[in-house]
Parts: sequence; structure tokens; C-alpha cells
Amino acid sequence: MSSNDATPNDPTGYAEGAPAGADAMHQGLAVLGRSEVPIHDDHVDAPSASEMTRRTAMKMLSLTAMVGMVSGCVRKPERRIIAMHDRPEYQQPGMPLYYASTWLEGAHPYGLLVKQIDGRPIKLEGLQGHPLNPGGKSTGPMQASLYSLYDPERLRSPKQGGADVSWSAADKAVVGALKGAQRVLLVTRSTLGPAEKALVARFRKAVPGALHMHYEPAQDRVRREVWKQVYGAPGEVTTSLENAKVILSIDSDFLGTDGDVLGNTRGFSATRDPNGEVFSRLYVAESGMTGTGTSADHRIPLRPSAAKEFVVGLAMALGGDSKTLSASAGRFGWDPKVLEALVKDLNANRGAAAVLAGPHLPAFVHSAVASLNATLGAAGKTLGWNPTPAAAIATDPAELLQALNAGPDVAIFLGVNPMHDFPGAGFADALGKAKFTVAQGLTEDETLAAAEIALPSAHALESWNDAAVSPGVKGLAQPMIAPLFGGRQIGDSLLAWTKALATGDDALAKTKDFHAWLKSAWGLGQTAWEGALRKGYVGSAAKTTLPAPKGAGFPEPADPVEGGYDVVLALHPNTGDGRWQGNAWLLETPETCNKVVWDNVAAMAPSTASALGVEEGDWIKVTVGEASVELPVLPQPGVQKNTIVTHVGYGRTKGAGHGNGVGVNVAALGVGLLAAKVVKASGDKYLISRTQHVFDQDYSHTDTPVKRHIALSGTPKEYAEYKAQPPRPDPSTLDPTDGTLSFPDTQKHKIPLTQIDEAVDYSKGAKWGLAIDLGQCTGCNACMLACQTENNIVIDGKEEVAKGRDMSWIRIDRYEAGPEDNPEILLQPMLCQHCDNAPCETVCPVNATTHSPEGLNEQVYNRCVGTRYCNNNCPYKVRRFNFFNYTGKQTTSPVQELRANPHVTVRTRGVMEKCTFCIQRINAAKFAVPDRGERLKDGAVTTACQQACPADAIVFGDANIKGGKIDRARKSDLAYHVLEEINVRPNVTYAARIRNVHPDLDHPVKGGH
Amino acid sequence: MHDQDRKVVGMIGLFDEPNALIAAAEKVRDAGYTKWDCHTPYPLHGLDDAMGLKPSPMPYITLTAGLIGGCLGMYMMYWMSAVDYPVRIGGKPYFSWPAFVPITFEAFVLFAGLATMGGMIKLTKLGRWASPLHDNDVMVEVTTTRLGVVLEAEDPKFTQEAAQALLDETGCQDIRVLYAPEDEASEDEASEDDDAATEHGEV
Amino acid sequence: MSSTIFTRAFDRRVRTLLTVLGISVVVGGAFGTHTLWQANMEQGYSPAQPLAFNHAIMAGTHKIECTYCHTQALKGPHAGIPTVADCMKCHKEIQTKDGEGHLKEGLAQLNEYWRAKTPIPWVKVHDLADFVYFDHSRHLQPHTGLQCADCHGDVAKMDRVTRVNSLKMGWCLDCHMQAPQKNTPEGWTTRAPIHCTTCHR
Amino acid sequence: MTPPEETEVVGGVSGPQATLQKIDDDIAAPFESFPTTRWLAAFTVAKIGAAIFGISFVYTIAVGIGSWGNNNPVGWGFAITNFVFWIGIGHAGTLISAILYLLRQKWRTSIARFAEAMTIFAVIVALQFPMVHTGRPWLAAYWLLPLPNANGIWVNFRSPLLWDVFAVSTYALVSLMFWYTGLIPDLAAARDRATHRVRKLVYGILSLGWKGSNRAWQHYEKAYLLFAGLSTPLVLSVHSVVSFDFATSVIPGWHTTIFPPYFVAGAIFSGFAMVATLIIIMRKYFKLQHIITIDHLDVMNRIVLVTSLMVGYAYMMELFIAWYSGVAFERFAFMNRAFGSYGWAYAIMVTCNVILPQLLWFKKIRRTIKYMYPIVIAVNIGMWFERFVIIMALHRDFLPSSWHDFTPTIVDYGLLVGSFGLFLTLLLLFCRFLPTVAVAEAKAVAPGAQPTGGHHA
Repeated sequence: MSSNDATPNDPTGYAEGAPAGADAMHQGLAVLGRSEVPIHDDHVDAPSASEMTRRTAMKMLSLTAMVGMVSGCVRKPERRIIAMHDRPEYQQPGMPLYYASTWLEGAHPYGLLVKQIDGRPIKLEGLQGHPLNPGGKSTGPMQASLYSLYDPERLRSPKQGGADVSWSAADKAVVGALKGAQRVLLVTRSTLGPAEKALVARFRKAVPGALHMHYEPAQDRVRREVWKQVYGAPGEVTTSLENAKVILSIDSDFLGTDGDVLGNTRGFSATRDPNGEVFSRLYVAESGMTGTGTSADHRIPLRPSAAKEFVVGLAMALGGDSKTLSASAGRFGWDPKVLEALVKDLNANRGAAAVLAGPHLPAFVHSAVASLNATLGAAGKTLGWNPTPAAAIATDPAELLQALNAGPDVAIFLGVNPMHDFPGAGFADALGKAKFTVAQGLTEDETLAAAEIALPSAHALESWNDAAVSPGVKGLAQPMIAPLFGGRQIGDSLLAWTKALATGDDALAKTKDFHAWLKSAWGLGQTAWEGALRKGYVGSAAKTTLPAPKGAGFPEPADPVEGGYDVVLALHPNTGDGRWQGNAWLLETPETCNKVVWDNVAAMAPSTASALGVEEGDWIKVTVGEASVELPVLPQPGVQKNTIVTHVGYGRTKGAGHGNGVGVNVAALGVGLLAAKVVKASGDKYLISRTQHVFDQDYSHTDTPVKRHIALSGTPKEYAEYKAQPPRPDPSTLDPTDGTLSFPDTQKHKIPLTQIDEAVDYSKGAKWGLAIDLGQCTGCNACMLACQTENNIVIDGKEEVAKGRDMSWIRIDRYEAGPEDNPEILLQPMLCQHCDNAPCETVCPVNATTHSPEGLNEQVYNRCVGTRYCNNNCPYKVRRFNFFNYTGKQTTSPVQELRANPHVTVRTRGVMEKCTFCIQRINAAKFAVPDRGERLKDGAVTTACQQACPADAIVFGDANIKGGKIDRARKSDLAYHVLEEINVRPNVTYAARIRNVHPDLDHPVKGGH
Repeated sequence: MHDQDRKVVGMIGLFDEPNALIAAAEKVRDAGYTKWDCHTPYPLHGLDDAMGLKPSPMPYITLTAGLIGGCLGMYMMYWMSAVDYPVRIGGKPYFSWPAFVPITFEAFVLFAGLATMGGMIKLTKLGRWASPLHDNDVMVEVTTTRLGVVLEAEDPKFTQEAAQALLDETGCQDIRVLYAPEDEASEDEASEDDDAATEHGEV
Repeated sequence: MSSTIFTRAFDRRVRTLLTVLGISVVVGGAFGTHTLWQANMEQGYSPAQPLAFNHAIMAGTHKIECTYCHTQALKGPHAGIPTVADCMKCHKEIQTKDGEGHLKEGLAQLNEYWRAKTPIPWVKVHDLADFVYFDHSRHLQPHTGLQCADCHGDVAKMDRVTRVNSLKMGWCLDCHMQAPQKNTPEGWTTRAPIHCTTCHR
Repeated sequence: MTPPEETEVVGGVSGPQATLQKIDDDIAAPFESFPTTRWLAAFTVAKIGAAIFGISFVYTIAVGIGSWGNNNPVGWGFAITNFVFWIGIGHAGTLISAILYLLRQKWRTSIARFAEAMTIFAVIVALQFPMVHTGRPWLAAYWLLPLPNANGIWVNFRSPLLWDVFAVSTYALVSLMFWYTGLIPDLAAARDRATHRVRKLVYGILSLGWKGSNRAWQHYEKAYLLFAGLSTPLVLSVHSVVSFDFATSVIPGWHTTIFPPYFVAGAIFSGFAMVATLIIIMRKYFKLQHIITIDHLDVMNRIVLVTSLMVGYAYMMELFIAWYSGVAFERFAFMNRAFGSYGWAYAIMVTCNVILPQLLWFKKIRRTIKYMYPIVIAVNIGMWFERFVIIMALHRDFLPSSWHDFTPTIVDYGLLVGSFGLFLTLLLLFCRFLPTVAVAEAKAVAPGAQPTGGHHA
């Protein structure tokens, strides 16, 4: 699907009819509420409200909504077809429409393609060809945005002093307070779009005393300030990692949470083919365990407060003086051989190297890294410059506190929640000093609850907006549905107030709403405007280069305290800085490295834990200055000693729905990297819910490891040796689809695999297969969330996950090997292998799981009686059983039923489910062409996981196409099947990961790692 | 009503000792009686020979039913899995006969068992409760402790005197005449539907 | 003398009872199975509709093509029910009156819906379970040789739409299990798939 | 319950007082007299157990299988453990009545009826578990049978679970017919002994009008023999089929060819232990020591010992084969069985099933109730844990990433404890209303009951 497929939204539809549209929605909800089909236990429920239409048109109510009505009939209950009163343009019942838009919930405005069926947005994808994510890739939070759109927790009406009021009354109160106010404080996120920024400027003109602050709870303010000083402008360093041969990350999770992760991942993955022209090498020096560290070829555990020593030593070593570096290495326990290799590599690859530093590191480090990059000649090659980033530099929180303490007449908080996440102490008191507070947000969060006026926001998918995508490119976001809960976007609030205050501004007074404001700000003719909507953005990326850094004096940070602890308050790979804390999908998605769900924990090295005398689930007290918090402990291999890593944003108390009361709020400690005192605290053992418990694939009860050969990896030298081996003596003994010896363990594949029956012939039609490159996977979880959205996968909560009942169809298995303080990590996305000799099928007594002629392992929910025998007999344990009526339990409001993909059956209690290779997409692709028995083209079908995967680690296609994607992947000499020897003949092929170990350090490792 | 007013349906001789019964049975058999029987509370070894009974056809019934059951079972599985709605399962052929063996066997046993039960009920003429032994209150003797030889009036050789003589000859100490039930006497004559009463061996 | 309960009359009574029981089990079982047989329960469903619409007039008398109103049948999964606006495209002009000069009942109702700007809550006659994914357009490709009436019956003769086929899976399979046959002038031979994900996902 | 003290040593059926009348009277005493307080007390306890079972069953169906401890790797937990356990218990009955009958083991007479009844009740209890373990038993009952339906879909005859359906239902039906066939003459005797009209009527109808006619005895005896002949391969097949649930899978620790004989031996082992457990109490309280003698118990203990050696051999053999196969997963599965999360269960299993029964080598222990009783109880426990240990192979199979332990919940325990309640309820009702010893058979082997060869009066 390209953006050309996107049908232009009718721009007049919602804009002109916004209130009516909203009314229609409420009527629709009323219908829906009445029509809510109860989740029967004995039936598999398809999305009951499957064909509700939401979008546009005051005349429309809904389309083919199937209303289950109780009837006394012995037959099935009578159901209704509510045809529309009038049909909107383009709309076809049950057929998807695609709209281009822009994702505005993160710091980087990625292109968005919204799939909408019968008026409901049901799936988000990356926008093909968009400058920031040209491959149409997306992040996990992007995929999960749908959850917050249909979140029943959302505030439904403006409130004044806790009581519902009308919008006009609320506006009147705000405007009344603003009139004549001397000191007004306007606090927004740092990611306002250009049109919103212009509106803020107009607001400040109308309210002379207004102060505008960009508030970010866990921002990279320090780094941005450093860049501003050394590069001379408030811009942002961008990466072009596809040009890099050597990358050094100093505590920067650039593949997970730091910066333009889609761009970083795209660039990085482009260089990770061991047989490609360039095979880059990634060095990661990091304090905690991140996806980036997992992808590293060499990983150095780094005490974050020693980053200064690391950078300074490295700079001197690049200048030829390695004494300081070796001294520091001795002092901090860095592997001198790795450092030597790093220096060699950096020296040898000037112009093709990049150094990235994490946002929480001190200013001194960032300025040192800037000069290091200059030394390495990164500018214009591996690093670029964006003078107009989407995110402004955030305001120092101290300034906000100061302004509030001064007692402003009016304080307005738009889309921020400092009551919960203000770093440090004193915010609640300071807020009390404001005479009149206004807050607008999606849900009634802590800040909204504390404000005099609380206003419901429209969701980003219900709003018009624009964004500075990259130099020369502006993105456009269009509403996909009328506001479900009568919310209003922030721009509309600002506009309403400004209009009321800016008397005498005729042009503004005539501006009907933010949509009109935006349209006039863009100044395009109708055709060009519709073209922009169709495309999602305008302009083309301008080339900008990273300026030469200017020397700037930054204070040297203090030396690490001997015996003290470093605390890193990191961004969570799923919930980020906490802005998605109300998103239960993201909360239930396991953290990349420790697989914890529904919690933030104090991750620490096992040796540190034993030094503190704590075990998993015990509590520690972390004290920074005056503030202290208590956190549950998780000993995690790979975390730097004497360092506690935890995640920000947790511990919400209000407005987060399922996220309320989840985790511990660590904002009181401050932000980023802190020096802390840590002691064991009393408290009951805390249940930490994890989706994986054993991380050693060679786990054994004795000293001899059990060699399981599940996730395979090797070094370049091993790979070369392997390639030099003579071909297998008799390849005919093996499955032809396998084709190659598996790397690097050839021993087990000497077993000839035979079968008493003649194998089923799959050569006639398509034969679907999937291939996963373990060398590419960064563990970002985008595939999991894409699958969750696409396939209506339920969440079942912390306790159920703790019992071993997580429901993901695709999971990312993580295996650790080697020393506990710095293990080697392998990630392995695991999903249904669609085995040709599927053991699950044989044992199902009722034919509920069968095989299709195209090689798919099919699961029929309505036939399943729930013996669970199939999952018992699944060697990969990828089947998921609905132990309870999870769908019913997670659906707290009928509005959530709108979210369901109508092309995938919703499962109920007692039913087994599993990955279907997105059969609905396969069928849709087939049905899109006439049935002339022709084969679908390679790439005609993309699975949800494949489409989302930012690293392109997942490939799906027809294995019968010679030279096709799957054929090529299977013929790779790195390809293997997991558990091939049990002869279930899986259709998922894995490619072993090659760790690009520096040749000086490459020695054949014994065994599979 | 006096006994002599009632219709005599047979005569029973009761024994306390198995050898005596065997001997008595042999005598009755040799005397050429056809409608007679022995009643015992438990199976008595050698009595079948003593009575001159032919071997029971039960084994043939069981075997035939079992074979039919097994064939039907296998055919059912073949038809359902390979003909009516063939579904591909686990890479196996539609007619994956090795996997069908257990159920074929079970079908054999099921049919054989049902036929054995049914055949047994038919051959032993169960499901008929009425008996002159009940009518004359001697049933309790032969189902608990004692052994009896019954000569039926239906037998062409039967006369009350001849039967008495034959039983006396066997040394029987306890000989009783079996009368038809008083209120059913007339009815019994015309009870054509109650063919069981006139059937061979039925008392 | 004897007070036995096991008389010949007792035997007859038991036997009569068993015979009656046996016959009622067989007859009752057959009747119950026939009644509760799902295909039989589905067939003949003919609910009253909120609007007195008559297919016999539209499709029968006036010979309007099915797809004239059910516009999506060739394009997508759902055949589509015409919107009120679609009806009014013709019926703004065509306001047939009966002999007494009153508007026909259905038309009066239609006008009411049009004025109220509300949709018509039709009762579903051909209702599949939610876990069945049937696609009209796929079945109406030329080579299948299928007509609307093959599944929906001769709607052109129905005053009120009645379900003439069970639409149960066994009924679907009756067609899908047929041997490949040449269906079109171009001589395509196709065989409808019978694996599960054809309809369930 | 403590084992009753053996007070009188009776030489067996050959005791001088064992006339036919005495046999009748003794066996009929429990069901002809008013229930004793002991019986009522036991019945109350059993009913409470059955109620626990009912509540747990209904709760499971109302809420879902989530109320159990099962999870994604461990799809089967207590329910299937209980199923296999009870099916195993059921095996002794058929074995005693069929195989020993064919082998002309006369001592079986005294315990056959009771063991058969136990079989039927154990199978009834066992059948509850496959029903409840789907959480939606109405579907399980309807869809698991090859019934014609409007959807045109059939069952999967390749699934061992479907083999189970056929095997267990055939077994239940054939066992029931076998048991009932054996009951017919005894019901007739009960009918004729009965004084109350209703009792007479009920026993009379159930006896199908049995008259003790030798022309009937002839076919009856043959039919009984045929039932025994059918039941013998059937009983071996049933537990083999149950073992196929595991043996035909691919899961390490399940995928084992030794399972069929191992399961059958285990079933006989546990069945005999259960028979002994119950019959020791029954003979004491119903005063049947002269009919079910210490000699009978001795023979049963010998069988327990032999089958204990068989399962012990199987335990060793599966360890050896796992090692000998050279397959890493198999080796680990068995290491994990012994030393993993459920190593304690493995230890209980080995202790109860292999080590403790070795005491039965001593004649004194075999023939003294207070010594043998704890051993047979231990075997019951051990055999439950054997099934538990086997099913727990699921908690660590191939991919370490999905390993997860199983923690039973109160509902799991409710079903386990309650199943004993249900079983005992049925058993006590049986003792109350039906002859617990095969009267006709006991009479047939009584002294002087059979003709002496060559004797002519």
C-alpha cells in the first residue's frame, strides 16, 4: 500500500460538521450501547459492532451495524442491518479505506497510514515514502495509539471545579480569568506543530503577560542545550547510520528510545548483512540493558557517571595517547582489549564512524562527543543536522517551578501532566500558588484533577495538525474519526480563547476553528490541499550538514562516588517517558530486556543485588538528596555494577485506566542520571510479572550445559570456516525446503529426516513462509504491538501474565549466554511456525486446527472445544488459550469494540488461538485480483509484524516463487529451522546472527554462541 | 380352593446335594423328556452334559458382531476422513490407517460386547419374570441354596404319576407339584401372546 | 397361597411399557433431531420487516436487477443495503398511490424515514455467524456461474424475503465439494476451496 | 481411617461355617439391614466430598479454566492427572474379574464384584475430568463424537484424545455390562430373599427374571467367559490408549515408546492398591473376613509387589533410554523430572511406588493388615504423583523461553479431593444396595457345592 492508495479525506466533512458529527457519534454510541452484544461464553464473538461507521457526515448514523436484539425466538436472536441514511463518498461496507496522516505523539513526526473500515480507524501503519520512515515502518507506541483513541478512560466533558460544564461555560471561565491577567503561564509539550506555534504566538500577543513553556518530564534538554551551544543553533543532530562502519553508543539507546529510532534502525540494519558490502560494527558502552546493547557486537558495561572518563580517555586515545583510557579501564573494569579494538576501528574508519551519547549524560560528555565526532569526520557522512526539529528545546523544570511559585494569575497546562511526572519536588505546592489553573488532556489525569478547569482533548487521530517533519518537509495530520468523547483539540482551545481575547482581529475572528486556521496557515489551493492530504506531507528533504562544533566550556561532572550508586531514570522502551502510561497494550508488552510487564523495577546487577542483600521482589530505598522512593528489585545480568536502572512515568494514580497504580513514580528523584544512596527496604515480596523466566538456552541442572541450538549465532571467523566446509554428503536426506546446513552447528543436521507417508505436495499453488533474521532484530516490540492491533489480541493483566498466560501471538524470546556481568544476548521472535507436519493438528480431536493447501496451520475458533492438547504438543509453545473470557474482561466499554479489526474473529473463553500468518491479509490480497488461478506476486501480502518491523528483520511470502524473498531467505547459508530434528517441518526460517566481532578478538567460541 | 382343582403345569424335585441332581438329570434325560430343566443357585459343573445340552452359540454371535463392528468402525473413519470431507491434518494422508487402528479395535469390542449382552439376554430368555416357581413359592429355594429338577406338563411324556415316579426313582426327598396360578388359570390357557410360557425349556 | 408379583400380567405390563418407551424414544428422537437440526431451524425464516418493502414488485414486476440496489455485491464482501437516500433517488418521483388515493404503505413509511433522517432498521434474513467471512464479490465472479437466486432463492417472487437455504456450513460444502468443472466460455476450471480459512479466520 | 485390626484368622472360604446359607446371609447382611451409624457417618463424609467436587466443577464451568493453575506451557494440570489416576484405578476391577477369571484364579471370586464396581465408579469419576477440563463440557460431549451435523464436519480420528473417547466409553460400557451380567443371579437371589414388596420388585426387575435355569446358566456362563475374553484386551488397550495421549506427542518426557506397558502395569498396580485399601475396611466392617480372607490379601500384595517392580523397571528404563538416545531435550526432560521444580514429586513417586512396596517381600508384612495398609495407601499416593510427574513434563519442554511452573489453585485441590468424595459416595451406595461379593460364584466354589466326579446316587 502506498500513499497513492490513500483516498483523500473529505476535508469539509468533519470540519464543517464537527458538533453534529460528535452528536452523531453520541447517537451512534447510544445505538451501540443498546446493541452491545454480550460476550457469550459458548460462542465465539466476532466484533459485534463490526460495521459501525463513525466518520464524517451529519446525516449518517451507521452502516450495517449488526444489532443483537433479544428475541423470544428459538432461533438465533433477531439481528438488524442498519443501512446508512445516506452513504458517504468512497465508503464501501466492509472494505478498508486508507488515509495518510502524521503521527504526533512522539518527538519525531513519522508518517502514518490509517486503515479505516466502515468509519473506524482499526490499524495504523507507517506511511510508505515518508521522509522519516520511508519503508512504512512503525514503532510499538505508534501501533498502540489506537488503544488510547478508544480508551474509555477518556474525559467526556469539560469540568469546572470537578463538575461537568459546557464547553462555552468552560471557555467563558477561562477567558474571564485571562482577561486582565497580569501573569499567565502557558505550558505545552515541546512538540507543537508550526500552526500551533503560530497560534501560541497570537495567544501571547493577545495576553501580553503570557509566558510559554515547553514542558517535557524526561527530556534531552541538556543535550539539546549543548548542541545549541556547540553547533550554534537550537537544532538536532540527525544520523545517517547507513554510512557508518563503526558506531559507538555511550549509553544511548538509539535503536529503542533515543532520537529518531526508526531512522536509526533503518540505517543500522542496512549495514548488518554479513555478506553485504558493508558489515558495520556496533560498540555499546551502557549502564543498563537495552535493545541497542543487545544488538551490539561489543558491549562494555559502563558506569554512567564514568562516561566522562570514557569519552575523555577515548578522545586522547584517538589522539595517540591511550594511557588515560587504560587507566580508566583498569579503574572501571572495562575490557582493555575491546577498548583497543574500538580505538583501532575508529581510527581506521574516520569518515565512517559515529559516536552517540545518551540524553541523560552530563553536558560535558555531550560536548566531548561533539568534538569526538568532529575528529572522526562524522559530519556530512554519518551525522547530519536538523536546524528545525519538531521538538523545541524543553524549558528547565526549575523555571517552571519558579514561575509557578511567583503565583501566576492563570496557569494553563495543555497536554502535559506535571502533577505526576514533574522531576523533583515542590510542584504540587507551586501549583497551589497559581490563582486559576486550566488543564487539558485526554483523560482526567493528576494535573486535570488538580486544575480548576479540566478540558477533554481530542485524540491525535481526531485532530487536525501539522508538523515540521524534517528540513523542507511539512507533515499534515488529519482526523480519522469525529471526537469519540466530545473532546476538542488543544489548537481549538487556544483558538477559542485567543479569539475571545484578541479583540479587533477580524481575520482571526473569522477563523472558524483550528482546521481553518491550519488551512489558512498552509495557504494552499483546494487541489493542492487535497493533494497534501492525500500524500500526508509536502516538500522534499533539504540537505543540511552538521556544523563544525565550537568549543564551549562545560563544567566537568563530579567523579563517580566510590561505593555510591548511580541511578538512571530511563525511558521505557514501550511507554516512553510515561505519556502512554494509560495504554494497557504497551503496559502488557514486555520490556525488551528483562521481560517485565506492568511494572517499573529497580534493575541491578546480580552482584549488586547480593551486595545489598536483596533478591527479586525485595524492596530497596533509593535516596537522592531529600527525596527517596522505594522500588522492587530485579537482578538483571548485564546491568553495570552499583547502578540502578529504572523507568520513568510509572505510578500513575489518576486517569490512566488500567495503568493506575502500576509501578512506582520515580519523578520525585529528579531526571536522568543521578547519584543516589541505596539501601535495602523492608516490605513484602513483590510479584514481578515477567513473560520469560529462563534466559539461558543451555539451561541445565548440572555443570554440563544442555546444548539446545535454538537461537544460533556466530562470529565472522566461524562463519568463514563454516562456508569453507565441503557440502553435505547427501543432501537428499534433508527436507528440500531447508536446503542448507544450519550454521554454525552442523552436527545435529546429520540426522536424516524421513517420513513414513509421502509428503503432501505443496508445489501447485502458493506455499506461505516467513523468514526472520536474528541479526537484524533489535527487540523493539513493534511486531508484537502490530500483531496485537491487527489480530484483536487481548490483554489479560499482570496476574494472568504472572501465571504464564500472556496472550501474544508473536513474542521475542531472549537468550543470554556468557558472564553474568556482561552476557551475550540473542533475540528470537517466536511465532507459530506453521509446520507442515504440525504436531498440534494431529492431536486436536475435533479438527479445529488443520492444514491449508497453501501450507498454513489453521485454527478455527468456533470449532475449538479447548482441550489444550494442541498447545501441549506444540514444541514452540506459541499457542495461546483463553483461560477466561479475556475479551469480555478487557472490554470495559462498548466503545472499545469499535477498535476491533472486523476481519479477525474475536475469541472468547475456552478457545485456543495463535498466529495465522495474517490470513485475513492473505485472503484480502487474493480477493483483490480475479480468481484465475494465478499466483500472487511476491510481496503482495505483508503480515502485520513484517510491515511494522523497523529493521526489516521479518520477511513473508510465497516460498514457491523461485528467487522470491522467502526462497532467497531459505537458501541463505545462515538459514535454519528451530528444532529441525523433530521433523515437524516449520515454515518459519531463521537466519543465524553473526556478531561482527573485531578480528583481533574473534576466536571460535565453543558451542552455539 | 384346593390344589387338586388347579391345573398342574409341572413338577419339581428339590435336592440338597449336587451329585444327586446330576444323577437325577441323567435319569430324566435318559427317560426321553424334552421339556424339563434344572434350577440351581450357581452354575453346576457337568450339569450341561448330564442334561444333554448342545454347546452354546454365544461365541459365534460375539465374533460376528465384533467383526462387523471393526469393519464398520474402519469404514466410518475412512468415509468421514477421506471421502465426505477430507481435511489435511499434520501432513498425514487423508486415510491414515495406522492412526485408525485403535478405534477399529474399540469398535470391535464395543459391538462384540453389545452383541454378547443382547445375545445372552435373548438366549437365556431374560426379560420374562413370570414362572410357576414364583407361583408355587419354590423360586427362593433354587436361587439361594437348593437344587431343583423341573418336569413340565407340556412335555408329551408328562403325567403327574409318571413324573412322580421318575423323581422318586432319583431318590428325591422333596417333590412338589407345580400348579398354575389360581386367578390366571383360565387366562393361561388362551394366552397365545405369552408364547414364552410354551416355549421349550421355559417354566 | 402365592402372592408373587411376577405374574404373567406383570410380564405383559412390563413388555407393553418397554414397547411404548422404545417407540417413543425412536419417534421422539427422530422428531427432536429433525426439529433441532440446525439447517431445518434456519430454513424458512421470514421475519416481519420495519418497512413494507416488496421484492416481488421491484425484482418481479419491474424486473430491477439485484445489483441495482445491492450495489456492493460485485465489489466487496457485503452486498449492501440501499440507503434511504438511494431509495429516494427514484421514490422522490415515484409516489404510487393505491385505489383510494392514499400513498402505499411502504412508501409512506419510507417518506417518514426520509423526513426523520434516520436509517431503516431492517431485520437480517440471511444472517451468518460472526465467525464466518463470506464475500459476495468472490462468489459472483463470472466463472462461478452463480446467480443471486442460487443462495437467496427466487426473491423476485417473494412478497417478504424468506430464507430458502439453511446457509449452514454443510450446505456451503455441498457446492464447495463439487468436482472441478468448466464454468465459463473461457473454459476456466476451478474448484472451490474447502480448507478452514476459506471462511474462518 | 485407620486400618481395622485383624481379629479373627479365618482359613478362607473353606471354613466350616461357610454353608451356602451362611454365604448368602453374610453377603446379604449389609444391604438387607438398616444402615449402621458407621455407614451413615462414612456416607456423610463422602457426600461432603462429592459436594466439594460438584462446587468445584460448577465453578470451573461458570468462570473458566482460568480458575485452575494451568497456563500456556502447562495446558494440562490436575484434571488430566486425576483422569489418568482414576482410569488406572479402574483397571484392577476388570483385571481381577476378567484376566483372573480366564486364568481360573478362584481366589478372585471374593473380590471380583467389589473390584468391578470400583472399576465402574472409578471410570465414572475419571470421565468427569475430560468433561470439565475444556471448561465447556456441553461442547466437549457433543463435538467429540462423530455425529452427523448440519456443518458437515467430522472429528479427527488421528487424535489420541478421540481414541480416548472411544476407548474409555467402550470400556465404561463393557465394564458395566460385564458387571451387570455378573450381578443378575445375585439380584435374583436378593429378590427371592427380599421380604419387602418394593425391594422385591426392584431387585426382581433388575434381575431380568433370572430363574437359575440351567438352560440359562449354560449361555450365561459362555457369555460371561466371552465378556472376560473381550475385557482382557480391552483393559490393556484402554490404558495403552491413555498412554498414547502422551506417547504419540513430540514433547520430551512424553514421547516414549515404553509408555503403553508402563501405564498398564501402573494401572494394575494402583488398582490393586486401591482395591486393597477399600476392601480391608469393607471386610472388617461388613464382617466378611471369612469370605475375603488374609490369603486373598496376600495374593493381592504379591501382585502389588510384582507390578511395583514393573513400574520401577519402567522408571529406570526411561531414564536409561533418555540417556542412551543422546537427545539433549530428552536427557534434560528426565534430569528435570528428578531435579527440577517438581523433583519433590518425583521423589514421592519413587519412594511410594518402588521403595516402600519392597517391604512386601516379607511374608509377615504381606499378611498383617497394620503393616500392609500404609503401603497400599502409599502406592495410591505414589501413583497419583506418577501421573502428575509425567504431565509436568510440560513445564519445561523445548524452548526455555516459554518454561513456566504450574501452581495448583484451590479449585484444583477441590476437584482432586472431591473426586474421592464422589467415588466413595458411589461405592457406599453400592455397598448399601447391592451384594458386594459375587454370591453365585462364591457358592459355586464353596465346599461340596460341585459334584464329585464318578459319584452316582
